[in-house]
Amino acid sequence: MVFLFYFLSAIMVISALLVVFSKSPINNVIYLIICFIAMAGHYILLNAQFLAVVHIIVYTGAIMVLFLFVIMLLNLNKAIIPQKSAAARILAVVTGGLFFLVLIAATRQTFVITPRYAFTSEIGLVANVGKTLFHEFLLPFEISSVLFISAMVGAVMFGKRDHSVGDD
Amino acid sequence: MVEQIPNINLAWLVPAFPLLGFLVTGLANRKLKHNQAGIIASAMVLLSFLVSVVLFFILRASGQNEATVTLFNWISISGMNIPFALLIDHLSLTMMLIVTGVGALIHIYSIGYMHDDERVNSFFAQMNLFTFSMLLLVMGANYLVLFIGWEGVGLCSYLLIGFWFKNPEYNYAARKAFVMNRIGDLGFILGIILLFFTFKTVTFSEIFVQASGFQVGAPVITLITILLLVGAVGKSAQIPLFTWLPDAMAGPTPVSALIHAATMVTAGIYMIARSSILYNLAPLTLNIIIVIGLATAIIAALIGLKQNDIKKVLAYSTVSQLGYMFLALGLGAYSAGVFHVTTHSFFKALLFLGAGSVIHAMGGEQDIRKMGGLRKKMPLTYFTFLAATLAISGIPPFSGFFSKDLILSKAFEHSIILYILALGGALITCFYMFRLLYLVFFGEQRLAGAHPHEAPKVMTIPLIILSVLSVFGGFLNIPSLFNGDSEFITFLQTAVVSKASEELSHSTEIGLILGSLLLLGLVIFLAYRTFVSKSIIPAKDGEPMPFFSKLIANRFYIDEMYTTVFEKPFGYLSDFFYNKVENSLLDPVVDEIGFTTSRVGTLLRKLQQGNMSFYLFAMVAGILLFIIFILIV
Amino acid sequence: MNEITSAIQLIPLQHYIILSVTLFSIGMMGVLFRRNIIAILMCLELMFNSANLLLAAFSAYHSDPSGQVFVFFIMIVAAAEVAVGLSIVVMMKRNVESVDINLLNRLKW
Amino acid sequence: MIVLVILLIPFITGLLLLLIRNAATIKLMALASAIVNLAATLSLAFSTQASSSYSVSWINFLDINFALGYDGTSLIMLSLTSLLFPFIIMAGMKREQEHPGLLYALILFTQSALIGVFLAQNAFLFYIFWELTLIPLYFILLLWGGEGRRNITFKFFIYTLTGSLFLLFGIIYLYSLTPGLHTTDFSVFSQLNIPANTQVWLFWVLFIAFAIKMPVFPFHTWQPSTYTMAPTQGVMILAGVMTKMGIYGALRFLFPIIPAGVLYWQNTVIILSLIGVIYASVIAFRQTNLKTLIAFSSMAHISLMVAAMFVLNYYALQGLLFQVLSHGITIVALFYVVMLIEEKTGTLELPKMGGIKLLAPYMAILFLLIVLGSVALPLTAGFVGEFLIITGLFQQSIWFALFGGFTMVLGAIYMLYAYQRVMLGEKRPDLENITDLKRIDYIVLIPLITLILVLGIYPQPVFNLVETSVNTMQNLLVPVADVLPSLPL
Repeated sequence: MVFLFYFLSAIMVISALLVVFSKSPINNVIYLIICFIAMAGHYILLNAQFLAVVHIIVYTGAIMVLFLFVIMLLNLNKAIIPQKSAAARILAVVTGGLFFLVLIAATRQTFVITPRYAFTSEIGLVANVGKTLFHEFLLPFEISSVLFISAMVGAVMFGKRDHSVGDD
Repeated sequence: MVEQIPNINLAWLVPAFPLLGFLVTGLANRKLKHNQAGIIASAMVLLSFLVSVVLFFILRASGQNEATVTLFNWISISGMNIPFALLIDHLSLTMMLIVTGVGALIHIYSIGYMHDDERVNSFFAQMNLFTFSMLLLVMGANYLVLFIGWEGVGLCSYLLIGFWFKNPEYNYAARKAFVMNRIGDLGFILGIILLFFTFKTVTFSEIFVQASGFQVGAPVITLITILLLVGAVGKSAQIPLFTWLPDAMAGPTPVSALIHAATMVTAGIYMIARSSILYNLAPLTLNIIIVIGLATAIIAALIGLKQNDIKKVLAYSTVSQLGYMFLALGLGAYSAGVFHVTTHSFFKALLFLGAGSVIHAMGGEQDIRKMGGLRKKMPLTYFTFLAATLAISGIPPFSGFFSKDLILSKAFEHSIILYILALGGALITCFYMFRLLYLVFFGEQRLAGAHPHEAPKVMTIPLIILSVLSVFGGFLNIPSLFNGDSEFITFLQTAVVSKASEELSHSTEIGLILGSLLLLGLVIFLAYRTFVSKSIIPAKDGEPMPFFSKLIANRFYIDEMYTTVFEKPFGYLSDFFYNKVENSLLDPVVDEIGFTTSRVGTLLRKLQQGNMSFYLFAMVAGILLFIIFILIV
Repeated sequence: MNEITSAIQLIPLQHYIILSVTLFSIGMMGVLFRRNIIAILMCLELMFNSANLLLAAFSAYHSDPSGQVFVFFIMIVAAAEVAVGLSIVVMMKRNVESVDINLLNRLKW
Repeated sequence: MIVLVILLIPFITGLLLLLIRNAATIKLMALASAIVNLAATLSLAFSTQASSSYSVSWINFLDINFALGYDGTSLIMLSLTSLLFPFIIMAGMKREQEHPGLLYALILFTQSALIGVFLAQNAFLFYIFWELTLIPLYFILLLWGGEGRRNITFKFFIYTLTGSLFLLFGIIYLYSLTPGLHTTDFSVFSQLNIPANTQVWLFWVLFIAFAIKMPVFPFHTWQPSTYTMAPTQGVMILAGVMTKMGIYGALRFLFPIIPAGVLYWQNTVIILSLIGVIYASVIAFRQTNLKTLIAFSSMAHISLMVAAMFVLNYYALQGLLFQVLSHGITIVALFYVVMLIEEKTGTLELPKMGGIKLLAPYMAILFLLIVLGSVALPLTAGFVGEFLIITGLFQQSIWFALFGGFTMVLGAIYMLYAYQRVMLGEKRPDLENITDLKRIDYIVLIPLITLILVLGIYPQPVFNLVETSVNTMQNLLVPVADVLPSLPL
């Protein structure tokens, strides 16, 4: 099982790197989906079943499909955008690496700490999460619906053709 | 404490009358017709004079020497109590009588002299204001009230010199007078403040009582007296602050008579005489006064030799006579100085008024080279002028003889060199005065088309009264030599503490007098030879002259020197400050701070290229730095 | 099930942290690396998920379901963000005929 | 309670004015409000009761009260403000002005804010009112100003604001030093025992705002241009009251709170001020613009007051507070005459003037009287003030007194020069149509001149008014005198 953790982690990291480095948007989406599926595996490992399911549905099912749709609708795959200059790319890699180092350094102190609480397997179950969600976080939950609506309206507004421009 | 003298409170009336006159003539300026303003003004001064006389008798009857009349508390804060008080003692009474007496005569004279001027009402208002200030000056019971009058007369002098304000030169002269006086006043006020800190009061009587606690030559007293002296030098037109007085002749002639001969310019002498107790404690200052006085007397007399403007001659003669008064003060003979003030006010006022008559008669002409032969046309003026000339030259028994002789004999007591120098000055005075007399009244009339005529009565009567005073004024103080008992000096002794000096023996004095008389006669004869027998008329402007004459004629270039050394650099300094310091240094520095901010903004704007990638980099770099900072700290 | 839960306890929490940091850094690098806005948006999703993973891990180790609820909320926000973000991409494609981020250089006034 | 009334009358009237259309009504209402305010202030000044105060809790979590009160110093400043505003308002009467409602509302708002500054009992309130004065004044200058107003007003605003920022920092710093639950009360501030080393730098943090407002050399560069372009009423407020606000602030903040800092910098500031005296006077001599000239003259006088303030002995303080009043009155009268001259000749350039006395003799006389007040002739208010100030300076050093006294000489030089160039000389053909004063001009000028003379002849009431606070203040520096030698001088 421990092996499973490392296996999934390796898949995630590799696919994430491929998301960054492969040029075609379609490939990017596919690698990202692989990454997210591995992420769902991690959730299951953590016994967060509800999350795992939601993750698959929302991310892999909805968001990534949305990406795919957009790419296909706009026919983006053909028009491959030139990459940034070599210097900029090297700089990006260096910055990313630095960021990694710094974050590791920042969290290093926590490595020695061991969790104080007993590990219970039940908390990730739908029942527990649902209870917490609808007791403690009821108001944020409702407000998030407002957020959703406004996001939706916003997306529709953006998506509408701008008549004032009227050139195409 | 001395008991209150009955009726002494009348004293406030003395300055009040001229003030009233000022207010009436000033406020009702437009309403007054013809001579009304002049009559009101003269009446007020005359009333003042009468009150002064009454006060004189009141004081005499009371048997006391002085009385203080406190009107109200002017400044009264902790540790500083300055009442608005008047002091009536023998010195102030003398000065009051001179100011109001001579003042009244000059006011009356002005009725005639200023008759045709369109702003005659303003003139009389200002004259009255002057009289008021001058009375405050001489009556003030403390230095600060004295200072009020001191500045007040300066103001009136400014106004009256620039009375004909259409002429820019007159305005310049007025301003020059005021500013030079102000320079002196600065020293004066600092002296007053130092007095205040030394004695914790500025009231005369209290200071003089305390002064006895100081040793002769105490530094603080020396400093005080020097500072006060600066004020006196400014006001009494002594070297180095004398150049304003000749220029001040721009004013109407009665003004020159009243302010710049009889009263205001003697304020410095009055003040030093008033502070005699302090000056007695400061021998150093006295020596300075001697030097200043003598130098002024001689230099001004020399300049007077070559002046061609009738009023300028008189002006330099005034400066020179003031120098004699200073000499007297410096010798510690304060009463002699005040005595000379008195006689001088008589004969110099007379001279100026006579000159006014002449100018009036000549239709405004002031150049003596263009006059001449007026003796026949204006006999009355001639005789009065002659009397005054004899008086100023020190011919016995005219008043000037007594006062000047007193000073000369004091000088002789002090040192023979002083005596010789002073006598030399007196001889020069005699020469230029007779030069003036001869050029104006003798010979042929040189200005064509002028019809000189005798002035109206309102002008001649003051002349006559003044000439009587000039002639007999000296008898106020007949020295023991002539079996007198020096009444005037004795009278003043209660208020002025002269330095004790041994009397000259009568034989020495007679010798001195005879010697000087001989020399005077010689000088008069010389002047007669030059200007009457040979009818030499002074050279026109611009004609070549010997070096020394030229130097004198140009007043030793002192005016030019002041212009070059002070006035122009002041202007340059002003320009420098404004153009270089203000507009090229200070202001730009401030502006530069603003511009730098905006420039840095422009520079930083370059970073805002709008490139999203760059923004992202910047953001990440920022986060990185932030985390690193947190880790390190 | 129990097997899994017992096994997971063998994995120290810090491994999750390291994993999450790695993913976050890769996402960050991707954002800087790419010019395609869609790719950048995907990298953002990656970063979101690294945070999610960490929250879930802490939640599990602390036995507190709140963490997982937060993940849920983050998903909501991410969905909203993607919806708006992609509509912006559509807008951009329509207006400038490209999804190159370097063309969006008007953000300086 | 009455302090609140004084504060609110101008403010509320100002609000009302915004609703009125008729120009004459607006001016009359503004004047009425100013006169009521004057009456109220005078009732304070001459009341025998204990001082009135007003306090209501305002920002609770910062423990800041809306506390108003006054002492002798405030009272002088209040009297000055209330005294000058009727005249400032009257300066616009019978004159065409654009948007009178807004203008007079702004003027009254300024008054209200100024009064607030003088009444504030804690530093926070003080700061708020301090900044509040700037806003209406900014608009007065910007909207009714003369040539180049946009840049000049901008500079003025930014300059003073920058200074205020330091003040704010200083206030917050002091606030953080207060014990227990922090507070900004002046009474608590003055009890702080700030270490001498801190006071040394804190001095400049606090002083710079006041130095700019007064202004002290070399922080004065905003002043001449601002005065020159400002509308008459604006410049009257600026020169008459605003500069005094700087003095008041310094008296409130520096001496009680950081006496050691003051003592440490005392001579520096005095010397700076005396440089300012000479510098401004010398510059004034060659100015061709009448307003600029008076701006520099005002700077010279203010600098002398600053020197007096930092000498901080009894006479200097008495002189200072007296001079605050006298300078305010004189400068307002001066600017009124300047306005008249500009109206009649259409210019402020001295070379284009001359001979006005022939056409307008009464104006010339009144102008001369004001000029004399300004050059400190005895029996005018200026003399009493400057005499006491110079006395105070003398107590410190004779050199200070000498250089301070130069105002009297230099002032006479440039003021009389200006007077001469405006009024005297021959008639100019292009100035033929000048008329003499109108009734409204007399109504404004005669009381001002009377005040100048009355205060010069009988200054005692003012001395009595400030006696107590002067006595308190003069002792402020005494206890710290021992601390000082430990500082590196």
